[in-house]
Amino acid sequence: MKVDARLTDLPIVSDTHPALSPYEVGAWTEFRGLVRAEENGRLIRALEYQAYPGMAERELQRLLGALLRKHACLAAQVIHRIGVVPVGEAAIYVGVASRHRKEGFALLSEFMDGLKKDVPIWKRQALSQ
Amino acid sequence: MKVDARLTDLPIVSDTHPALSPYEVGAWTEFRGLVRAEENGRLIRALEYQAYPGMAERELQRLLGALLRKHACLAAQVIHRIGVVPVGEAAIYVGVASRHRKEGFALLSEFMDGLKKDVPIWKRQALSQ
Amino acid sequence: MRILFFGHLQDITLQAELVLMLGESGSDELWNKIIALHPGLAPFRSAIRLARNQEYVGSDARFIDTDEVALIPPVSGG
Amino acid sequence: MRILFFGHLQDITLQAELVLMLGESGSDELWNKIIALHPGLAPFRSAIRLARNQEYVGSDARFIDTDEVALIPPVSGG
Repeated sequence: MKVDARLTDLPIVSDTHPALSPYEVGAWTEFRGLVRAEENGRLIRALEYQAYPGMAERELQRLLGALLRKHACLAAQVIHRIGVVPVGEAAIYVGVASRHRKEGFALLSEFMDGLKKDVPIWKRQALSQ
Repeated sequence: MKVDARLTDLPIVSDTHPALSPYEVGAWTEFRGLVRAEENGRLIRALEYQAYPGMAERELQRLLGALLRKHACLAAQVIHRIGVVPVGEAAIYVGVASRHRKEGFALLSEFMDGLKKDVPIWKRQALSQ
Repeated sequence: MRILFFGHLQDITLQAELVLMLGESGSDELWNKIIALHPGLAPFRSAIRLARNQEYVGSDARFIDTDEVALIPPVSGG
Repeated sequence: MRILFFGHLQDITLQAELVLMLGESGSDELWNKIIALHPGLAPFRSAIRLARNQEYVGSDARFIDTDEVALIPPVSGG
């Protein structure tokens, strides 16, 4: 079981493939949350994210680790971008390796719900076009 | 709305990003089904897939198009590999662009269920190690 | 009409396709003819769907000699 | 103790952190002190969770002067 959780202030570059034995991984599910040009009805050029450093990574790690065990997945990676994220770029990346697709989909969905409840990261402001 | 469905007998190379306006896409969800080294309890080095060409693409297109409309997603791509697929490589790739994550996750999950019911593609044989 | 076999059905028929001249016929007549030629298919009939010209059809379908008919056993893609 | 403000709370406090010497105290005492300094936080109190040394704590938590205490407004990552 392998969990990787981190913040970055650069464009997100994910591992391209689970660094795991191919004996077990049958499903590789990835999600990117991208910044949309419209935020609350106005056009923006970027969103600025803020995190509570240390605690944010710890909560990401805790949440991902708990869901990995709950859904018996094999590995997961989450990268959240902090600072100014231009429209069209990813604010978050999540990748899950699992034996079968169902547990990977379940983990991903629950992870995103948990992220939006407990991980101390905020959309700080929208930068207008 | 954009749907791309195809078969390939080469390693799958997906579009790296939805070729869409960043004004709308807030979620980019991808799934790869990988060939596992264990198939029905024995070790294999590859799976061989067979398709009914023409009908397989048409069913993929129909299924993906119907789910895109149902879940109001923006674009989707599916690529299924045919022929010998070595262990660790992807037999299928699905990518979905949507405004929000929930409709993308729903589409992906229903698409895979539908694929395994209606799309004329078969695991033809497992090649032993 | 061209009759196409896929998946494990090819292990039974030892052929990927077959050409029949039946005139217009219903699915029972078609099935009877196919099973007469390949009796090993009989146990799988209930699990096999028919496609006519690359579209699934129901048991009420009619077939003509210019049709391409495929026997579709349970699929296993992905 | 160090008190950290995040998200829109920084727009109210106009500071990211504050150092208080309170001695051991409960969360009500802590809140009273913080709101005395930044009355604009009062309307948000019920929506704010407290973290002590980077762990969420409940309303029964006790704090000492070496703690790092964060006021966590509703998060909005992802």
